[in-house]
Amino acid sequence: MNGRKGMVLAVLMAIFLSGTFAQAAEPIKIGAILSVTGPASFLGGPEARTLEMLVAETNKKGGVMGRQVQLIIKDSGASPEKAFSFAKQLIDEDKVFAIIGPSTSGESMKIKSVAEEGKTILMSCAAAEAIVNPVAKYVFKTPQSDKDAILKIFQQMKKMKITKIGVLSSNTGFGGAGKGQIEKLAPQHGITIVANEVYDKAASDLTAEVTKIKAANVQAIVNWSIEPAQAIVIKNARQIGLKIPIFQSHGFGNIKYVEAAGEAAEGVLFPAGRLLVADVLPKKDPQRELLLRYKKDYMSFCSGEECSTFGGHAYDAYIILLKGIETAKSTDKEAVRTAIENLKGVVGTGGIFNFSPTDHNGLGIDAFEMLTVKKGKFAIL
Amino acid sequence: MLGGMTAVTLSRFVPLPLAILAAVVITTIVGAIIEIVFIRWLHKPSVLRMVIITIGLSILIRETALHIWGESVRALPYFTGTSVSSINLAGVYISSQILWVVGIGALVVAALGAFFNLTMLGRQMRACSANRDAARLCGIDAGNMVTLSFMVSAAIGALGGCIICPITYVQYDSGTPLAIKGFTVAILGGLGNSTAAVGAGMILGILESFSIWVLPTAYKEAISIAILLIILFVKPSGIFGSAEAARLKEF
Amino acid sequence: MTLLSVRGISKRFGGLQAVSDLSFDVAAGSIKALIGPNGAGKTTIFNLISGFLPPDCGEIVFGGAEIHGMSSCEVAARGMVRTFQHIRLFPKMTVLENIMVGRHIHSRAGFLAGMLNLPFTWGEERRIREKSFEIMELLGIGAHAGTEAISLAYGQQRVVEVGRALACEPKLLLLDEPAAGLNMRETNEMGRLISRIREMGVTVLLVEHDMSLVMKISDEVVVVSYGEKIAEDRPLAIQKNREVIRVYLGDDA
Amino acid sequence: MARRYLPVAAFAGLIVAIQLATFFTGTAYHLTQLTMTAYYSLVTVGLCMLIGYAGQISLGHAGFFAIGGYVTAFLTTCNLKLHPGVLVSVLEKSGLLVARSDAYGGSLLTVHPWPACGVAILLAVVIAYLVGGPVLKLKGHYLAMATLGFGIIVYRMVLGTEFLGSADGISDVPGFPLLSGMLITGNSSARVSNYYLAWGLVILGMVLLLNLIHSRVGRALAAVHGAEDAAGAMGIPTARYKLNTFVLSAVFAALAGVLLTHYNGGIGPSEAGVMKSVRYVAIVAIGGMANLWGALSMSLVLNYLSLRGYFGTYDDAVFGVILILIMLFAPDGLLRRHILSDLKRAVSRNPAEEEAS
Repeated sequence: MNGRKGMVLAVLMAIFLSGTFAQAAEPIKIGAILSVTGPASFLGGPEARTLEMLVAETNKKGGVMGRQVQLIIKDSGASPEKAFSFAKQLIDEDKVFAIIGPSTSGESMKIKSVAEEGKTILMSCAAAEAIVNPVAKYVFKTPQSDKDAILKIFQQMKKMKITKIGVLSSNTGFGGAGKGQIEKLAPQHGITIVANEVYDKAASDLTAEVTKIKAANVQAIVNWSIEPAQAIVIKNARQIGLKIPIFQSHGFGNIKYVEAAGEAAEGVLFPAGRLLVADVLPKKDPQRELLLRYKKDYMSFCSGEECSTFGGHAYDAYIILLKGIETAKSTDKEAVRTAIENLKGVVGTGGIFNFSPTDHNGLGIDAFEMLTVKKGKFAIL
Repeated sequence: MLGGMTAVTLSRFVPLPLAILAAVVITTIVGAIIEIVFIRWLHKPSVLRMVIITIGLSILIRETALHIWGESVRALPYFTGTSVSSINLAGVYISSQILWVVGIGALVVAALGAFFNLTMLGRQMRACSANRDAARLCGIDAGNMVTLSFMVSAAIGALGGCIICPITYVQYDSGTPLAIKGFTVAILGGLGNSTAAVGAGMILGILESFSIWVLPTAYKEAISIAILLIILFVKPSGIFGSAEAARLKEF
Repeated sequence: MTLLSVRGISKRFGGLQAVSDLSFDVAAGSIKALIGPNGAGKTTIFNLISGFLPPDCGEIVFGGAEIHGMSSCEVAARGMVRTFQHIRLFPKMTVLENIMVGRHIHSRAGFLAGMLNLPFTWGEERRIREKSFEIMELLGIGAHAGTEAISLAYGQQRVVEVGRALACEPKLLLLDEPAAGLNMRETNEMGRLISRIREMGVTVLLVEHDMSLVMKISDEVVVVSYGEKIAEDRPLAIQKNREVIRVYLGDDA
Repeated sequence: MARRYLPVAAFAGLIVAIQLATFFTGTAYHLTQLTMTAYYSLVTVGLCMLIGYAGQISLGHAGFFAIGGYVTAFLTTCNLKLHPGVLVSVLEKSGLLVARSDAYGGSLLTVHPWPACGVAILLAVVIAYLVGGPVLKLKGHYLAMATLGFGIIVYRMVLGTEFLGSADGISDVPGFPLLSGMLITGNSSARVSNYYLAWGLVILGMVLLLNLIHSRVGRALAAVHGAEDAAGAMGIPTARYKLNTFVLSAVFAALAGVLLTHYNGGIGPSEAGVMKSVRYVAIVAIGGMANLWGALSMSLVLNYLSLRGYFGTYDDAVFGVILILIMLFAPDGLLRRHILSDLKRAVSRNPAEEEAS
């Protein structure tokens, strides 16, 4: 009996020891839970490719603190139950240093508590405010907040003297969160919502919806979605002869939607990070250099594919992590977490990040620039 | 979906009409290959088996498309005019592409009708659907007929994908909802009746569009399914079909 | 005493009048045969009586209660059980299991009792099994208890089907062409079996083509042609009935 | 009797062996996915009962899973403090509500998981009866499409309903307290107990279903499956039996939905998706349609591999391919009953051939 116990102990010791010995040479493991396939693949696809690109770059340069980075990408297909399973797996089994992702708010919300329990840094690439509010110790997010985007739109509306608006949103987390924030913030800015429509994220024709809005006699339309439907909204609106300004969310930041909407996209207004207009940014803009580099690198890495803001979220998540490691000068999860929480002035694709213990997003309204579409290209208003 | 995607890819290299034609041909061939590889050699497969195989195939095609074309959304240019130009018909604004869709749809229905009623091949195909064994006794190769029907439906599907995708765009997973809607319409009109199917399609479209005035828009897609269920419960032969015809197709 | 009374039932399929205004009675304890040329509507009549099809009009009274419009299982629960012209044994089940299914209406364990394996079901199962073996012994198929039913010879499959129906302990047994596909010896055995069933107190109504069998065992015969009754009498009288002869042999006879 | 329960005992032994193996190799983290697998297996065996034994296909069982999961998730996270009223105070006095605080210090008043679970199952039963009645009258591809349609409607409803979280689903679902002070939760500390609990439930479910199959009802179902008209002629109420089996399998699915939602701490619309339903059917098909043990073992293997991400971005494709291959080459399933005899025959033939050559 004693002998057997001893043997088990010895085996366990061996496992433990081999673990610690290997530590020095072992790579830093970073997990990523992204919806590369499934309904949110337009987010997860660019994110995964961006991370692969960045990790290859880091490793070519000799890694971080002398250690290589090992990226473990898990495709969740936007299913929360898989995200849950993968988060557990990455934390308990792979013992990753941090997790980047998930791509969608629903998944992020579900593994928020898993990251907390596992004391592992989670850098969410999803936008919902609820991910960092209430603040969870280990959970950060890189996309700009809906709230700031809406405030930016309202500032613009004030300039254009718009007070009556119609709101369209898709039935996704993104759409729902945006709609909620608009409803909450509009009265504070003297704006009335006279029409409010929710449509299916897979909708292929929204003529009925825009007709309803037209009937409500509004001064502008605000559409909040990240799906292809946002191109359909503007097309259908123009087709029924609606000529009022159309505001889109920062989710419009993909040139493909402009291409898809064709001529109808001309003059659409939307707040977005500066990635989309990197080449026309003033020379002294602090983000310009990084943005141009990301654009170029991504295009060469993905054989000609344009980068999108979504990939940018993963880009930011990764560089913030590395910055955290460099600042903390260690790969101790706790130390890095504290370091990230106190990072200031990190230049990313989404803006300049200033974290604090009460702000795990680090971006403000100045992360947005009001953009429009001119001749099929994004331009600063 | 396959048709639309192929057309989009090809339209980069060749002019639009040629690209669409090529896409239809390619999809037709794919349809034939699928039938020959997966269906033809099965000996008297049960309906359940066929249904499950078809579902498996649709998943497979979708996933293959994902890995070929990626997740991004594509669209063909408008055949005439642009996305904002529209034609004013008595105060109603209609995109020119809609007219293309309606026009080509009518043409296809007319062509199908002519095919089934006027050509020998069409009549043979109808004979097979009514009674496979009897048709075989009359010297009709039922296997070839099934392949042919797969090809025809694949071709029409591809053509539909091409003409609709300037409006709705096409993505790797845009096929499945359309398939279900298509099945609903086919049941509604009575299986094997293309003219009634068009009528049923219009009814369904109108019901769906009007539903958003009563129900939240997000439920719009559920409406067509609910209609499908109700039709199945109440009158499985379809609103335009006769009970006798349905009994012939009992499996 | 009349066990089954059919009063003026009709059934129309589209343009075809399959059964029109048909009436006859079956006396308790008798064997009655229903005959007629091919396509006369005999199986349709069986389907109407046994609840597989609802009649368009008319009444069917069984054991004093109106049963037209009831489903086949309700009719069976009242003690009228049928067999099929084309043998419908349960595939992938042994002879014993097939016959045990026949005990369904005489047992009561439901979904919950079955899942929980409640003690009362044990005794019930045992009784079902005993009764089934009893019936198999009676029919002389006890040796095949563990054989898959549909792997038996055709004649034995017929016996199993009759056994399955007997397991229901019916008051009235409807046999749809019990001798179809059987050879001479098997047909004779089937005849003896039917007579024995009657001796057990079960009333029998059968559809049959084999005239010698019908004439040998039945007490009374009903002849139908094109869905109408043209004669109802004792076998000997039927054999001499001009109308019947005309229907069977054509106008020349 | 012994023959019926011997595999159950063997399976229970396997479950214990797996746990011990993970314990001694220090790989207890496998238990998380295995626990999730257990709940999915519950759906699978219920569906196997319906497809294999009652002969009715359902392509909408993820709908029932989602009904269970969403109802319990909604009831146990909806903060009733924000909606005070007579009903709420009555419920509170009757002890059906529970006051708790969430992970970030906010205080909540929600429905207790037990009554929530009860409501979820009850709702699933009611919906199954309402849907099953007319649906099960259909046959062949009509039945397949109707059940598929039901699944899509549920999917669309949860996706389009704001209080169910739309595309985000519902998060922060609390653990499910059992009588013994055990908690159904995904926390690593409760990993082993949850593993045994989940598989214990599966084994219980298997025993119930095996009993049913070998009972009078099971025999009647087999009869209905084999020759429906003859079964009716034997006095078996075929429609009611099919409906009851449908409801039974819906209860299995809903219960799995409830418990997995508490385990995961949330649920999203993907659980209601068509792919999920197809996946359950695929597993039953590989398992051999009318083979509970086949369905269970295939569910164990495939769900586990899928949840661990072995199939990568080919996850859905894998199940699609499996479905096609099974239906093409082995419509009776891989694990059909005579596989052993097939193997024996193959083995006994081989030496003979070798000798001959």
